[in-house]
Amino acid sequence: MTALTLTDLHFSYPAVPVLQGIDLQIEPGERIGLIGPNGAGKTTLFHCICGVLAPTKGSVELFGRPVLPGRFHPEVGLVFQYPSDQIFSPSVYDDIAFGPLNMGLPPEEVAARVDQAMEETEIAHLKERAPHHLSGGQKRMVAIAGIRAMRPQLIIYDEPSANLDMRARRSLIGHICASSETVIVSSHDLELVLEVADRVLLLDEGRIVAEGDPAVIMGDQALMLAHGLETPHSLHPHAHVPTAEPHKH
Amino acid sequence: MTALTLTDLHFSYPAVPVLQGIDLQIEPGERIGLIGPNGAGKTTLFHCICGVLAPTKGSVELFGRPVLPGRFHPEVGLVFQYPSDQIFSPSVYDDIAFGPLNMGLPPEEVAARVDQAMEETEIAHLKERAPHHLSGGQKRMVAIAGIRAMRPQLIIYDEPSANLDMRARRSLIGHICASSETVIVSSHDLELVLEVADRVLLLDEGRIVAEGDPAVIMGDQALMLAHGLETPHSLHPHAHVPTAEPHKH
Amino acid sequence: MHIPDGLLPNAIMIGTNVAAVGVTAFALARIDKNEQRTLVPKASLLTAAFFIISALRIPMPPPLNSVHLLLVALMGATLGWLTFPALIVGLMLQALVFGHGGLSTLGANTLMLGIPALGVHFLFQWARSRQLSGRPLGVLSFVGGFLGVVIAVLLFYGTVIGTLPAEINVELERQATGLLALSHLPIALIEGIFMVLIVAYLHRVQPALLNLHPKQVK
Amino acid sequence: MSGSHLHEQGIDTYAHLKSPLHQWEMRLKIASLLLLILAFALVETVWLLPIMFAITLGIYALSGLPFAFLRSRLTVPGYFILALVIFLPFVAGTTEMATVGPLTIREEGLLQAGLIIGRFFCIFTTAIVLFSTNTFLNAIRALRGLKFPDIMADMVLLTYRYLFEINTLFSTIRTAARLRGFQGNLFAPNTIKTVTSLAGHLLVRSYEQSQQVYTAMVLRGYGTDGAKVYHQKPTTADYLKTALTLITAITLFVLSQVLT
Repeated sequence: MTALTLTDLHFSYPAVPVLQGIDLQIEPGERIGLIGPNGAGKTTLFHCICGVLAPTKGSVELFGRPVLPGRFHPEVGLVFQYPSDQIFSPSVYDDIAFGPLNMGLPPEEVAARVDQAMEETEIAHLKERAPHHLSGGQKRMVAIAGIRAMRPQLIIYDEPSANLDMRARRSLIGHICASSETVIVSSHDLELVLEVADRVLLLDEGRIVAEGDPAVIMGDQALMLAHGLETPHSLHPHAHVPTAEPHKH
Repeated sequence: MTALTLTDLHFSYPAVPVLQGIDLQIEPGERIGLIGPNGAGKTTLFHCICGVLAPTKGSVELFGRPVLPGRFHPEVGLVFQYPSDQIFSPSVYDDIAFGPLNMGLPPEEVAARVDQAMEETEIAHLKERAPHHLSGGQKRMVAIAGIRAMRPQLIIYDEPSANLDMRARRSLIGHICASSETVIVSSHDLELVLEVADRVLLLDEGRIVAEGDPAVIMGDQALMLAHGLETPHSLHPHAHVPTAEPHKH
Repeated sequence: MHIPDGLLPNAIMIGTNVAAVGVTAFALARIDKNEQRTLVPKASLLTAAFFIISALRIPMPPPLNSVHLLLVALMGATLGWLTFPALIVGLMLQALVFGHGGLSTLGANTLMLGIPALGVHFLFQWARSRQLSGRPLGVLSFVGGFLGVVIAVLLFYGTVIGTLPAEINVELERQATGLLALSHLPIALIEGIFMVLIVAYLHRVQPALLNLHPKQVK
Repeated sequence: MSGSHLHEQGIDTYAHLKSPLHQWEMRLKIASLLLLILAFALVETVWLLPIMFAITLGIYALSGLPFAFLRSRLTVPGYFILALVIFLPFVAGTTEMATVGPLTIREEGLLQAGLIIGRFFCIFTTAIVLFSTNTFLNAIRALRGLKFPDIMADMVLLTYRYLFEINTLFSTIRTAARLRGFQGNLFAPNTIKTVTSLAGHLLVRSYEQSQQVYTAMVLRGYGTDGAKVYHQKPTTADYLKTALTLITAITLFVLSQVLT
């Protein structure tokens, strides 16, 4: 059984095609990196996988069961790009308990899950704090804990390192690498993708235009350039980046 | 005459020291990179330079004249981290015209400046658009145009590449490198700092702990690590990054 | 719940507009000019947020099916006197951009929501002076939220029914107004509970929001 | 639980046509049409309704706005006012006109209902012409020229600007809540609590953003009073249109006083 199977997935807004036929299989435990320019369809893809959007054509199957749009699927968790879009409760504890409570779990189970999620993300000391007063790195971890407490088998991270400083980014990378769930990470931070992903997908204009070993795909300068991307420096040690293009006046 | 002179600059919130004695001279036309962990005091420093915050001690001098807190100083422009906070008018044109109008310029001059700023940032086609319909990269350029239309001699960019995809980031780098103003760029994107800066400052805990040639400062692994930073990959071609630290459970 | 164009007789239409403009001018005059500027973005973005929240439908049992929050109490507690300019701006946008409400009845609609909001503002000022928190603040919030709706509803139906031709039986008018107000009791209850919870939320997360009151011109 | 769906279509869609109403200097147009609206609102006799309709429809036809647009804007508020006055012919008045089953239609009530609906139609339609024959931004600019206080104009612009942004934010937060199992069920005990958290969060975020916005505005000279608003100079045609409208409004007012 695959963790995720997408079959001929299409999604369009009226007159605007976004996803144009995506076929994909992800094995349980795999860590997938998703790269591509803004507007390639990454967020739409995630919303289809989570059942927020109904595909206009094709299907989404999660651990052998179809994803029904509009239904609650606790087996998949989405970590939003901006943690403030995701954390809204008046305390860290309340926020992490939100998902488990909605799952209808008994109170002891909720408490146990919250405690474990806080421990995994190393934020137990923030328990009573208002999320609004935390640093960017702490908010990110609270958002992740809120997802983890639902014990999803697939976690999707949308630009997880955005607005993090290096310490927070490093601990995020550590966290993702240490977790055993199936993971999809979309990021413009290609060095991060290189560190966490087993396999990389290049999405552009609603299609997967390349997939394979991260070092191979991201090391392919011609391919990367053709889709508005740049080879990460760590794969490209000798030639220095072109200095900025001459600016037109 | 220097572009910017900071003398023993201090700033504290009640009982919380943020800037703890900053001395700095920037020459006209220099491009400065400012690096350091979150909470180092970067944004506070910028607000002192622009006259939004009054230093608790020390002074700020801009092109030979003291910065008076609370006054309008069109000779310095600050590009915010989140463009949506900065583009506050309902249309792109109105937004860019806001600064020049407040400078009391005659209408033809305002129009000429807006047109020029839009041309420099290549957004003339967005003139009539509503800001909330723009992409992240377009918003960034509109925010920059709104600053440029005031013709500041010093432009400060706070995390300019945050949330940009690579195409937008590349054109931003081109834009910064092509401009002739004095520039300060603060960023966690060290590769960007390496590309645009002549000189780099490392700020931590409200003090400048190191300054000098970007490649030398950012290439100093021990120094960088001590302040929660990592040497950028392009300066560090042979040793691969340590794989993520083992995660504590 | 908006009084549409065309409904009000001359005297009421002119009177409410004059009164609303007067109260707004008074509200603005109480704030010194520099303070006004700092308050403009706050009041504007909060007005936008109130606008969005008030459009939210909260599910209810039939026959109501869903209700909208009126938010008058919350506006009063956060914006104080600025509720009046905020209401004029919000209602103007509502009339112009979305075609709800009316232009000639802007004053009447502003007063209908602004009067209870201002009442709640005074209630909260008293609470601040007593440094109320916890349960007493909760009780006060509930009373504010509940009465906010009741007063606004009474003003609305009072105006609508009271301004209709005098040939209608006075006793019937009074009964109809009471009955209609009574049918809004569930909404008032919901709004009271909402007010308790949101005041607790803001108190914890961003107390400055409950204390936006500008310095007054001496 | 569902939220608002803000639609921008309508407001500036027809702002760039070239009708006599589009080409009327904004300050004069606003002042004239507002006076006309006032004259409509002050009419207290049904006998003037045909004249009012003629004036209103004439203006609408001149504006070049499609009638389908008027219909789409009228629907919701139209039903609303209908619901408010529908009972009038049955309860108000003493002169019985006809009997429908158990109900008696009375003349005074019928006339009153007609008057209210007529006034509503004319005011509403004229307001649509007033604000759809130019961009919203130009209308606000012109309002400043008519001594509408700056502070209020600034508030209108900022509220309008951030309305859409905050709406997007709200729907994002609601999606996040749904993805963590929030159904918005009436009978789920946490529904009202969650709605409150979402609303509170939105207010806190808006408040925090407003502080950034304020800083950004000050850094670009907000409050320096340096800005001047420039208006185009009215032409003879502008003055003619204005005079014509004013005469119409005054005539209507006088007639209404005489007839009442």
